[in-house]
Amino acid sequence: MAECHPVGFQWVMEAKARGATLIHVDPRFTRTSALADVHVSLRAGSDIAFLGGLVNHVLQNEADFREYVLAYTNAAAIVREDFRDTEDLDGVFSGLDTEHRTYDPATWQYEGADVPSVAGEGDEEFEERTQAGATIREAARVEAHGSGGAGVSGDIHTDETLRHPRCVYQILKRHFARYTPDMVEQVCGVPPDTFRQVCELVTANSGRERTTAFAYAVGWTQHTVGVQYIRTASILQSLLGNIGRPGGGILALRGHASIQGSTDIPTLFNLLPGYIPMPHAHADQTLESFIEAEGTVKGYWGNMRSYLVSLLKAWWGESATADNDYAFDYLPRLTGDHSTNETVLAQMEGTCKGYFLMGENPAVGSTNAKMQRLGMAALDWLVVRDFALIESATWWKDGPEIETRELRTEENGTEVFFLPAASHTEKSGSFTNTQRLLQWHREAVRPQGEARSDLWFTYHLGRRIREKLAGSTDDMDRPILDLTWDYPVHGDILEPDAEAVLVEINGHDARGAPLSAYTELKGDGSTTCGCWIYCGVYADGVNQADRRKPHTEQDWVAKEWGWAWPANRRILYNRASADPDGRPWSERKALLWWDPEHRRWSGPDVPDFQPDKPPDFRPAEGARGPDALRGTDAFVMQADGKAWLYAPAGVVDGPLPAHYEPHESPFTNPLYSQQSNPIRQVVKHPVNRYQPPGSPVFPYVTTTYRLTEHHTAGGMSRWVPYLAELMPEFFCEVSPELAAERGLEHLGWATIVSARTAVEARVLVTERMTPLTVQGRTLHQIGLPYHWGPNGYSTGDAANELAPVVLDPNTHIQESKAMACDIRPGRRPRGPALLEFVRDYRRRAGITDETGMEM
Amino acid sequence: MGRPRDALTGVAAGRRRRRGRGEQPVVPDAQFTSYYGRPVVKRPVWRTLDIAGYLFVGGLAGSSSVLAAGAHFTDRPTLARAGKITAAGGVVVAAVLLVHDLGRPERFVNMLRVFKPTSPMSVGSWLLSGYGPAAGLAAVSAVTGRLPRLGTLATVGAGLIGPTITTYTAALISDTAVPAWHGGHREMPYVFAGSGASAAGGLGLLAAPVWENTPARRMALMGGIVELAAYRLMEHRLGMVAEPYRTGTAGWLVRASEALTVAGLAGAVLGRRNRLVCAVSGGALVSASAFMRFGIFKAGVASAEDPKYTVGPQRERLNARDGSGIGRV
Amino acid sequence: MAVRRWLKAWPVFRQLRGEDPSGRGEAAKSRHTAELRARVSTADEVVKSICPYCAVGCGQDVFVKDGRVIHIDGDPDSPISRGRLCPKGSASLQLTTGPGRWYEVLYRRPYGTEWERLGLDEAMDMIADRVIETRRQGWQWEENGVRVRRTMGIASLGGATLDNEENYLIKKLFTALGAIQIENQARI
Amino acid sequence: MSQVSPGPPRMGFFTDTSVCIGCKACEVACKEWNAIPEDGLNLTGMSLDNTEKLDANTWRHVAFIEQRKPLAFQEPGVRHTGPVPDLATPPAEAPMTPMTPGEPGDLRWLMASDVCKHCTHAACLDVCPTGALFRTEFDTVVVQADVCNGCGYCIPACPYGVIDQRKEDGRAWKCTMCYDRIGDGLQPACAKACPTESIQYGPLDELRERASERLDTMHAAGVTDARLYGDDPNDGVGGTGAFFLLLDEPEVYGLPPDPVATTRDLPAMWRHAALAAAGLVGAGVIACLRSS
Repeated sequence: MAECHPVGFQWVMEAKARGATLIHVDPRFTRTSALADVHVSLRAGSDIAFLGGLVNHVLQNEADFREYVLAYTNAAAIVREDFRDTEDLDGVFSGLDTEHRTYDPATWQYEGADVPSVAGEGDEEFEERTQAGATIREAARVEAHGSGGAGVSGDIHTDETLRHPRCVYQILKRHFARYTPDMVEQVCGVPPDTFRQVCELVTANSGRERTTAFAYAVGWTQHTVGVQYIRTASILQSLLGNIGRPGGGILALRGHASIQGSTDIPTLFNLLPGYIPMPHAHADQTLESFIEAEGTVKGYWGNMRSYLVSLLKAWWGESATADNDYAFDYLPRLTGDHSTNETVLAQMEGTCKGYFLMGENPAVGSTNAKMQRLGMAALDWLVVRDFALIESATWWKDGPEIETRELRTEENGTEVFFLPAASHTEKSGSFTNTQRLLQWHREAVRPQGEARSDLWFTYHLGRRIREKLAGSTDDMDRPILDLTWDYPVHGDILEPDAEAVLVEINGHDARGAPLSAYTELKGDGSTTCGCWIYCGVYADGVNQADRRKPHTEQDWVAKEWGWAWPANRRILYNRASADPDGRPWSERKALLWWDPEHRRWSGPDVPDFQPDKPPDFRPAEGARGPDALRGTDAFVMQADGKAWLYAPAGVVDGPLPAHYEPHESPFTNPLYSQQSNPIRQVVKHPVNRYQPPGSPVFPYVTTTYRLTEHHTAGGMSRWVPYLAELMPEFFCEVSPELAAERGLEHLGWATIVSARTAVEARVLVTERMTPLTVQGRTLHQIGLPYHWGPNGYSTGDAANELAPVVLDPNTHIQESKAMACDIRPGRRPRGPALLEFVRDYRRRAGITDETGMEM
Repeated sequence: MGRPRDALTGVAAGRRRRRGRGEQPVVPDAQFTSYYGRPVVKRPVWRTLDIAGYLFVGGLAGSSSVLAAGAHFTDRPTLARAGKITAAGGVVVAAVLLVHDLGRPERFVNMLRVFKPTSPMSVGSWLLSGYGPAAGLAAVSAVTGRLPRLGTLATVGAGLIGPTITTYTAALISDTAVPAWHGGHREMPYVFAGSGASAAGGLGLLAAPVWENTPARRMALMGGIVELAAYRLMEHRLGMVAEPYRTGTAGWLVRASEALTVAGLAGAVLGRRNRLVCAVSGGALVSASAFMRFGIFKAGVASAEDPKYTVGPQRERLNARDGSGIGRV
Repeated sequence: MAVRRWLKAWPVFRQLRGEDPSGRGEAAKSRHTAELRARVSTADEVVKSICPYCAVGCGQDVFVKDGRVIHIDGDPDSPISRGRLCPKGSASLQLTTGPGRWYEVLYRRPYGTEWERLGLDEAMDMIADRVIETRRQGWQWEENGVRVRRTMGIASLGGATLDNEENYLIKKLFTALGAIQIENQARI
Repeated sequence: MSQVSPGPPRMGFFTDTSVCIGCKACEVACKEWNAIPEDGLNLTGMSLDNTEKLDANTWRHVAFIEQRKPLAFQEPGVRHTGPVPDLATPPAEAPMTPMTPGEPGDLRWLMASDVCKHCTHAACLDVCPTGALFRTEFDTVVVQADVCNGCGYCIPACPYGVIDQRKEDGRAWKCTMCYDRIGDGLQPACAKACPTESIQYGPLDELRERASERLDTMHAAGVTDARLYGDDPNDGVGGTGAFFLLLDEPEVYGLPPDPVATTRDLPAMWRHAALAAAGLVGAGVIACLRSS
């Protein structure tokens, strides 16, 4: 955090100044470790075992916050009799479909619950024909729960004593029993006394009076089991009562100014704004049947119709009527995974012919960078919008494949447009930061030359397309011609008015007045809203994201700075900061409480709860939506109002996390005979060959990471001299022991090799890298900052050349944080010799097109 | 601004084994410690030819003015004229060297913007601006024979300011953090005065006929002996910081200088009746002076480049002062 | 008069007058120094902004003079950052106004070996044509007999430092075009 | 002088290295504000320090020191067993990032942002012949770029090796404590940016008080190797306007352990120079005496 979010780290220092203990778990001793009380070095890719060990410690010692657990989690829920855990099936859960590499989650459900078909309402014939069940799961459905859990309904059986053998608590206890300190040492390389110390610190700092927070970043997500990493932390934090309370939580430290915003208002294939899923192809699908399948009965997702109809009204205005299902049919449909790496395959196959890159540099920033470039090389046309001539714009001229002669410039037919982009000072708009806070930045100056904002580009591109298609009677052009696309423009460059777009996102009522909360949205077409969770950002006709009341003039929650979705609440699920009766668990940690006099929830934060629903509220029979939740159902976006220690639905690779080895690991899994996530997403392709597990040819583990001085793939730092000079070139970090073993010299060159290719880096030998003892043998890890590429002021090979396309089945995020590799002294071969060099490695490791494809 | 920070890393929790509170052992370092061997002080950015050259030329000129004045009043016209011309030529060369070494030569007049007794360079600039015209006038008068009274006055002036030109440069280089210079600040003026005198004498021997060169020989003798003695004293006082004077280019230059001085003096004394021997001896002395200045310059630069010469004496001083210092050197 | 003014400005004269005898303080101050102001103090405008790098969301004050950004400083009012910036945030002036920026449209024709210049207007027109053509070529009404109403011919991958409003228009436009392969850094 | 109203208090920096996270925001913020040239790409192998030193183009420099020493009771989580190679080897020739030898398994990573010390007795200022360097009303030491003629005297005069000549420009440059900013009531750019308040700016008296409290707290907590550097008005430079809390000996950070303003010895130098000059006059007289 000190490395990548230094300004956020000031709050960690504030906490330390107040006596907080800081534990840093990272393979490397970083600038964060330097300031931590305890640094735990562990093997990259072993966090589920580590966190699972913590969960086991809590359960074995009954160190959970029992009142919280009983009131706010699903610990008491009883799971179906036919559920089989990894304990029973040696590492897999019941429902595994080995043919299609998927799970049927039906057996994971609660006893008594209805089991929703994954594909929505019956359409069996279609499903049979297309295996839609599998493809829908492929469609990253889990992310549709970015603002809440999956659907569960029915009469759920519970046992408040937590003694029922099939209650969640007991299942959890059995499931995690094998995650002992010894096992943690075997898997993670963490000595038992260090691990026990972490256990004691975490449990001692959790409970009624104290809270523990977890902060993570892509070190947890970029794995074939990334979602389950975070699930494990969720289980731990829920058991310890650390969710919904000040100083608690699991905080995603996101690395881009609006990466949260780009999932809220998603440029993601599987989502519509506000985490509404993109419709999947079904026969005779209607708006009604879609909502039936995707919405939930209880909780705020019960109002999905209002959200979706308001969105369709925002997009197609007058053309969206009750008669035409509010133009629901205008939405294109998914038939499986269409995520970015699938798109690359589609490019190489020739299906996808045109590609827009807007502020993204996959030629060095995406996994298996060669595959990304070969995808681009197969395009008809490519549009690159960025500040500078990034690698994704110039691969046809000077990319690595030109050097290896895999591509020849004069034989490559891709048409490339490079359009310079405007910077944040040259346009107005909002960023959504890592804590869901929308903050407006105002245009300070006009962009120079032909630089333009992406708002300008998208608006004017749409305008031109609409003009060119005007008069078309082809039904395929209706959605584009009926689109509401009349934003006011200003200035000599005709920049669209970003605030007008924000107004549309916020939505308005039938009279055109801005809405102030998503609770005002209607499903009858009388309201519009471009993103329901952002509804209220323009409440009272005021740009709430542009509020800038100094923090010195308001309380610590600072509600009048910017605007957080939903409803400007700063801590989600903050009902859980009070006990079931509505009293804060502790005065020190008071955030929200029930005020019986005014019959309202009160406190410094905006309640994440119906503000007048008393703690003793019991829903009426047959109630739906939020009204169906009890006064103690703190987790209002969940269908049952509970924090899920066990996920009966919604996570495609299991209701509980289990430690699986990384796809490419030098070790076998000591916990189960199932080596890796059985339903991890693999891609069989000649440029994406995998390494076999435990291969002595690739005995080391490498992990990629960021440095304080650079930003992601370097597009915003390698061209900035003041930053480039601070970290002038690509390097790798290795321990003195590894350096001795492999003959690496400090400041010399090293070549790091995977089954895909080899990269060269300068060597930094440092004791901050430590060898670990894993399964009785010494493991060396290699640190690779991934900021570089051949262009720009500061240059170097791209670490992403090494990474394979192998993905988490929930999110389709690649595993680039734990890769097996080899390292040797000296520079890598140049030109075609590089290809031969890597081929030789593949031969030695016995790699074929089937390697790594097993379940 | 804010409050005092109390974020004490590792205190709230952390390693419990090994040692208890307040018992952190200080690991004694067997070796000298520095930041990756980087110099602590900056080496002078002055160009060797410019500034070591200036130290030499200024010393020669200033001392020559003294000798010239003496010769002037004791009726040794050739010696006097040679001294005056050397002084005037020297001061012109010196000024050119000084201006040439400036980062912004066009701003050389800024040297007279302030008068700062705390800055030997400022004092030197003012001295030079008095000495330059005097030396010039004296020389012009001597060569042309015109304005004899003014010439005499200028000769006296130059003769009186000249010595300061010779010795202020010792203060100039000593008044720095360069260990090999600053550490020798007491002896350096005598080294410079001696070296200047020896050079001026040498030049006199070179220029004057045998019947006029007695003052030059005496000047050279006195200068050379003082120079050698003061230098030895300085070396002794510097202790380990004298190392740069003995090693590398500086060591070679200083040894050559000493040898040339001894040889020059011997020649000047033993061959005093032979014009050629006198001239060669004079040349040796002039070169010796130049070698000495270049050697001192180089030694200073070398001492600044190695942090041990900065840290070592300071650490010793600290240890001696409070006795409790942790031995690092 | 001129001589007197010169004399009064001459630090030696000021030294002699006793204001600063050693010449190390007031007397040595140049007129330029005496008139020195922080350039932010003379800015025409302070524009409130947010750092474009990571998702902490530090507040920035953008100082503008004569239509140019002259400095970017941390916004002390922000409850998130309290005026502080990391090295990247601190470099945002150079990011936005430095030598790394490119301001011209470039075009590489198929099989071309070099970049060519192209006007922005022409480029936009050509891109619009490509979109229309590729969309028509790759149009699918159905797949496996089920309505999909889409094109698989066009994809987009966006960074995550784009504004919400930009993302909104991108999603809206491409969805209306029937393109579904719209992705961003969040998946990476 | 007496009729002049008292000026602002002496302003300074207190750099508490125990909370420095080595982010280098100070370096960049300084360069942005003062428009200092970028100075080249050089991977040094000195831990994560690729800036190396303070010079004309670097007015804040973050030092990184890896040591086999404990940081109070921190658990560093590393498991090395072998000896550490000779630390006197220059980084370019060293087999690893040079580090202080100690017990295997101990590790601490010190980071410290160095800056011009703005000495009470500033040698650079004393020796400057043009008055380009001057003492401001805040008792800071500033070079005036419009006056400096690049004589270079200040450079070897500084006991900390701070001020330096910019090659392409000829003049001497160093930290001004953002004289233009503080004159307008703003914080210096580095202190403003510093995320963890490792760099604190304020009236020197307050800072010294704060620092001494901080030191007491640290000592009480058992961090016995914490010490202040530059806070003593009786040291060789009369105390510094920018002072530090360090966790090891100053030389570990590249700082001189007992710096002295060279001009403290200037009176002696003048005396000796005058004596030597007088001697030279005497020598001239003796040399020219006619033997009777």
